[in-house]
Amino acid sequence: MLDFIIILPLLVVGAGAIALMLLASMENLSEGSTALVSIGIFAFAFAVQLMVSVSGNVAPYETAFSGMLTASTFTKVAGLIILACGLFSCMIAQTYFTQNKFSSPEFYSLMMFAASGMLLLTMAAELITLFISLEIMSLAIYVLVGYDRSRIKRSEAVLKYLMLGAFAGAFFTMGAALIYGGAGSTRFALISKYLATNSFLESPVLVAGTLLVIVAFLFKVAAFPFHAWVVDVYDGAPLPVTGFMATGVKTAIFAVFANFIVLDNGMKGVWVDYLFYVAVFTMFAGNLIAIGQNNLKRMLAASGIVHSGYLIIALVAVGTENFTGGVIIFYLAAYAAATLGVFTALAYLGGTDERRDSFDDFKGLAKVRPYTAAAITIFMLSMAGIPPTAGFMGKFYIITDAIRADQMLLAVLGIVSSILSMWYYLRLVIMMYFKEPEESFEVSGVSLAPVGTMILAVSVFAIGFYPVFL
Amino acid sequence: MSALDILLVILRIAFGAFVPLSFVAVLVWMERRGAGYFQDRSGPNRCNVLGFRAGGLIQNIADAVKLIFKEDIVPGHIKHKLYFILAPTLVFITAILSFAMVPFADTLVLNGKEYIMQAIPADLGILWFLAVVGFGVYGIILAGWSSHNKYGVLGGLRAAAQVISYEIPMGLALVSLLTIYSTVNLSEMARFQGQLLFGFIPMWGVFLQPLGVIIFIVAAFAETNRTPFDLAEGESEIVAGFHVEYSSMKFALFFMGEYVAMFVSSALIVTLYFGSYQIPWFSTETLVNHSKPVVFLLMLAMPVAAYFFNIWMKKNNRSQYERPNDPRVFEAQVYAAVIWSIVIFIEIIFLGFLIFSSGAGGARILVALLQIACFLFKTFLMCFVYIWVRWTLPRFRYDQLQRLGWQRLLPLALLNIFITSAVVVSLA
Amino acid sequence: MIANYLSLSVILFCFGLLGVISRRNVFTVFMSIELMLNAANLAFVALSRLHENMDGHVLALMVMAVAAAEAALALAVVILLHKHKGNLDTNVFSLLRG
Amino acid sequence: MFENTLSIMIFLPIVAGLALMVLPVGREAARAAGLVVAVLVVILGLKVFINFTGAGGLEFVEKTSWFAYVGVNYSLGVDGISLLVLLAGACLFPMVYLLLKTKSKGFYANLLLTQGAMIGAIAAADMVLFYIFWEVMLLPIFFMIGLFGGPNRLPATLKITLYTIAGSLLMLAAIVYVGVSYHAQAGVWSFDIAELSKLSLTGPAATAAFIFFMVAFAIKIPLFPFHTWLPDAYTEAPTAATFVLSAIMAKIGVYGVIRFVLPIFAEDFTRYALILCYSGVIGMMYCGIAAIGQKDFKRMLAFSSASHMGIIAVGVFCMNLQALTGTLYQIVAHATSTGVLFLLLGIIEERMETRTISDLGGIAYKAPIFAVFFAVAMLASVGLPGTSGFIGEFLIILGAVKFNMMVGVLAGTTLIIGVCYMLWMFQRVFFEKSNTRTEGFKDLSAIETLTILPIVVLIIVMGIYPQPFLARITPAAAEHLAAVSTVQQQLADTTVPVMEQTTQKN
Amino acid sequence: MSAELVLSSVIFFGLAVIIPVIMLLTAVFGPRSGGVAKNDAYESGIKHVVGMADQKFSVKFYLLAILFLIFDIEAVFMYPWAVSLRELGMFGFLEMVVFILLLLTGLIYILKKGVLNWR
Repeated sequence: MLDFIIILPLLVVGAGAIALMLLASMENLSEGSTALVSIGIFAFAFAVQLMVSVSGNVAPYETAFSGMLTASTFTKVAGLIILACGLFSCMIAQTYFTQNKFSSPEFYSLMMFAASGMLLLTMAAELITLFISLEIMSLAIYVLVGYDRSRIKRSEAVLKYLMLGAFAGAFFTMGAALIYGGAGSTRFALISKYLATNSFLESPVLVAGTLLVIVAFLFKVAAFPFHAWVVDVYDGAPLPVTGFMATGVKTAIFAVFANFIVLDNGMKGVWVDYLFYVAVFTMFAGNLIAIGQNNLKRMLAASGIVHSGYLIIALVAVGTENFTGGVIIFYLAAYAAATLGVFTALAYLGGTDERRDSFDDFKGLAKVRPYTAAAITIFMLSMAGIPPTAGFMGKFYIITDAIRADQMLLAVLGIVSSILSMWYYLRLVIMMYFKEPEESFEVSGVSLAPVGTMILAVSVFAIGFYPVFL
Repeated sequence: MSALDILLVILRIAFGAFVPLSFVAVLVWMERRGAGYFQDRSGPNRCNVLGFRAGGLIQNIADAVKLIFKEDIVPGHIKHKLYFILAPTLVFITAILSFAMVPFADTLVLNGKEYIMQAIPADLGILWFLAVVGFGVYGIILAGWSSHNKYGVLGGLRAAAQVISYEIPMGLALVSLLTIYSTVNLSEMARFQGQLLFGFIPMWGVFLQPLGVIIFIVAAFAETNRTPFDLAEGESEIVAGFHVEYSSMKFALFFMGEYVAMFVSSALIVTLYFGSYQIPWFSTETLVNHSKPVVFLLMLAMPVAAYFFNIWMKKNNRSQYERPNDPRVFEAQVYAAVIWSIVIFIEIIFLGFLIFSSGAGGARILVALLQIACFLFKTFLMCFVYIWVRWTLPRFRYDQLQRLGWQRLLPLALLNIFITSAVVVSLA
Repeated sequence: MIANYLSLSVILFCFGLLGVISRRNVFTVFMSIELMLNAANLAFVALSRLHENMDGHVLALMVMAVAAAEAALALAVVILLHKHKGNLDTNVFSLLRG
Repeated sequence: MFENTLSIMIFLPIVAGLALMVLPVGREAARAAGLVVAVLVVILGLKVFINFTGAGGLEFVEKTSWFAYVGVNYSLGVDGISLLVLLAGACLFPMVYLLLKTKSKGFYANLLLTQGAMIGAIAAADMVLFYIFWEVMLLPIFFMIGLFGGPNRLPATLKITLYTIAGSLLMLAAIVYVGVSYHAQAGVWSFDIAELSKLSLTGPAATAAFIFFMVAFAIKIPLFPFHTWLPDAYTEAPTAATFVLSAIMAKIGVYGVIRFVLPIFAEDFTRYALILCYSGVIGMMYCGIAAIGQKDFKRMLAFSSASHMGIIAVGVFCMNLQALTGTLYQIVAHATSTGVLFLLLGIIEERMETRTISDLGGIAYKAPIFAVFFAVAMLASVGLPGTSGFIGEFLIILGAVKFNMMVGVLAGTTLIIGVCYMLWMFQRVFFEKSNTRTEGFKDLSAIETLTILPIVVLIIVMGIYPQPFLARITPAAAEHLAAVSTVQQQLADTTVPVMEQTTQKN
Repeated sequence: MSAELVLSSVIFFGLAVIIPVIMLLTAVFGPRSGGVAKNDAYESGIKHVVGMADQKFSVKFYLLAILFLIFDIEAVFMYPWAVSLRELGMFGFLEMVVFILLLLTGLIYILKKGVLNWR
């Protein structure tokens, strides 16, 4: 029964998704109330997740469901982040659909399905579970990306995402097969046990398998050689989905990535050297792409690549003994808050059919809507890592970890990339503050997103000041 | 491998491959006779060889000859000739192959070695059937598509949609069956059905799965594209469906493929639900141990049966109107002579068996033959059901067809699984 | 014996990989991905036999399910795109350029 | 009340600034609020100054655990080194509110934020906390220049922002490195400055960290060759921002060097001190010479300020008691004198809407008080005896000579350049014939006079009677240098043979 | 794999393939007579073909294909479960109840959405 308590939030979200889906089919649920219901479900699941007591900082071997799932503070907080992301994404969606008319209750249902996949993913301690949750999440997200069928841009985005996602899925499957072949089990605990007695490098099957699995993960988080899709897909996806993808998916994948990479010291030792380069190239590639962008969503996507780079630094630096993942989770929380913040703001500023989407469209926002501009500035600063925001603390922890793991160079390169990223974050601030307004940024309809924006703006500081996760 | 092994392999394969083929003739004949019977028509009554019509069987030969000597047209507008030719071949091959795992007698033990009486002695069982039948859809779609004809495409699509729609209830009906049998191996299923329920009812699938058998049979009808589910060819709407552009032997392959499929699915229904080759209340061991009384009884029963058959034939095999020197009466007399000589021949063999039989080998072969006969008889009856239904029920409309599949059979099948598994778990 | 299975699996996987990379038609790409998944399935089942436990079988089943779901989605997307473009060459889809 | 003085000094302006941003307040009300807060901070600052015992070590300590994971504390404190800097940061701000009146609400809000962050940076006793305030300090400046600056403000804003953020992010790496090194040595996490100061780091990584620190501070000071942002930023920034930048922000850079680099990287510091000295001297010369040619008044003052920052930097790099004491002293002296100069310039700009030197003239006749104040500040800036600037610069040059004759001589000489252009400028602006523009220039009002007067008095008092100030800073400076001198000693022992070898080779 | 199995498989497959191929040989030996009408698509005697064969057809077929794919795979999940139900016992039963309920939910959704309403 204890096992079920661990997945209680998952059950809440999943049941909510199914219930919503059924209600949607009955056609007696209005658009607005669906959003509220889904927000409520996410909030409830969040509360449940908060109350679920998980014992301390747990090594990834403490397992539930006879080794299928793992539960630790790390997974718990990752779950919290995901649920919060879902909540705010629903807020975004609610506002977004006052200006874009293609929604239906299933949208929220799919959102919850994706969230349940993500929750499961954070806890996955076994290749089968991992694969299934990965696909639950991905499939729901694919549909969400292409939800607006009337616009070809969306369809192309979903095609691209689906193609590459399935490709990554194939990599993962093959990797899982090879790991299974090498270690004789799909359970992390048993694989780890196997590796404790057998040398990792002596088993070519295992090496190849872990390589493929890692490649799949890198695909999903848009790390260096596999980063090209992310800009297009984020651009093509509807705003709430982009927000959810950028934050929730990243959180989930990094959670499981961390759980996976700490399986064994020898294995980590082999891959860390390569992850080093991946991290560096990811950061710089992301920066180069971001600097060239004129479209805000594309810029955010590219900056997402950069943040993946930082998170990989954190991965490089995690210790297999006494793994807590605090640094990763903190950075993810900070990143999620800031990114979702920008997206909530965009939800009501974007206008019909996401009309305003480039830097130039936000000229003089500060004069017309000072609070929103201030909030966006806060988010930008957080992403850039300027104190006293959460983004800074996240970066600080990552650098601390990296240096502690004798990766001084990586830390410095991370900082250099941070300096580069300043360029495009400040560009928006400059547009908003230092240019004259050309339009009045009128927003129609009652919407939740401004509230969400403000909450997130506050939470950017709150996360920074009260690092309860660590 | 000993010579016996090779011999048995060849025999089994011959059975597996040619019984379905020869059943095509039987079925076509039966279809015609059935149509005549059910709809009060004459049936095939003209074709004859030297006045012998063999109850209409000669019509089949005429058909075959006609098809073989017809012009084989590949219309000019067809772009992919390979696919066009491949399609009927595929339909036929899958139909034949799907019979490979169906057992037609209990495991034959000769010289201490077990011979599984299937064409291919593997234990894939029902999975093989599902896989191969699923593959058959490709043939139909390919035919429709490569015909490059609106009717063809539509027919192919309909056929595909129908087949895949009914594959689900079929599969789910099987699931509940599998919970009972705990195996996918058809031989084991057949053996299971040799038991007795409460000591007096044969433990056939039909008694254990009354709901499942209905679902399965309905689905099997749809799978074989038989009326009332023959929308793929629905000649009133889409002329002939997927095979509208086919002629000659290519058409014949579709035709034969359909009948082979019908035979195989009948065989499968029998295997799954009607006790397979099991002769009710007589298990294989019982028969083997008491082979001599059994043979004796058979020897008694055969002339009796031949006698009554002859009376029936004499009554029916004559012209409908008064005719001097009715050639049909002469025909019937010849048939009676043939039947009696066959009976005598078999009686002699049985006598020989009674006198010279020493080991269990002969008894086992005899039992196997009996079981094969039983199996074929059951299958024959099942095929008759097919024909019965065909000439009784009108064709469904397409929406009715889909509604039946998805809204009735599928939930029913799920319910069936639920009930069955609940019972199985509570009994275990 | 297991080496043969594995080699076949890896070869199939590589074929799939090549297909994804080199082919233009969307369907071919998705079929190549399916091929990759099936290569993995082969490896799973073979290795399951090797290790004498069922994990591999289970994963293979799951992979099938997921492949089906993905194929379903892919079909939907392809129809959608075909509606928009009337063509299935990946080069045609160029509204978004990274 | 006492235990929280520093916190109040930090957060009173910050909270007030944020409140101003959010609340719908008028311009004048905002200015008044800003003034009240600034005065309150001055009072608190004076209290700190008076109650400071000078017993060595931190006083007014506040400490609360913050990020336990890496041992970051919210800890504040003042010691001899930071005291005067703090005083400058606390006391100079009311002038801005009193003298510059034409700004909007947001401007005052930003100014308040800047002040809070600056005091925070000075008072921080924890390295990470210092860094946070150090970064936060920049943001209001960014907005001040970007929103209220001159016509070419955008490039200037970007330049200063990217420069400083680049520097400070590198410093972050260095800070973390120091913290990690401490962890490695002590086994526990701490970013406490007092604790970290006990470290003495060597090796290539340490050198890298040292360089990062130095780059960050050199950009802030600004030290040659990291000064290129300065002329634009100073010129384009609104006067108040220029004032903040030159009077206080730059000093925090120097303060940072003394505070962090000196003790922790004693070895590297000693090794590169000479180079850094020359960098300071070259900066002095370069900026001094550049100042001569400027037509823009503000630009000229900017270069002048940068030039004098050079000598302050030299004072740090000389690593002896005189120089260090002089530096600390000069921090205040320069802050006051430059602050006054920029503010007076701001008044000229506000009233005559020009900054071109050739457009001005004869102000002294029209506005004698203004001219006198300007003169005093200017003289203090160039280091005339009797003003605060003299004491500081004298001590620094004394120390520099002791450290390296060449540096001393160059530094001394460069000061003379300063005298040249300053006096020349003064002559052109204040004496020559007045023109239509300067015709209507009114002298300072009573309030304005009263505002500047204390500072001018302070300049003179510090010039004549430096004892109370020196008494408070000297012990701290001495204590601070102790670490360096031992290292210096060791280094001297080891380097001599090396030098011998090289000479032999030659 | 026993030799017997291999042998029977090979022969049976061979037969299954050869029989239809032999039958197709009649195409080679059969009569041949060309003709314009024979080369046209058969349209029940309508002269000019109404619409093309490769025109788009109802999306319902695709939907059906997708639904089949999903439901069939779900059915595939049940086979191993069904075979080993006796060993799994109560736990296995409950798991499958959940599974079937989910499947039913999906089915209800599909039906309610009118995916299978053929008109």
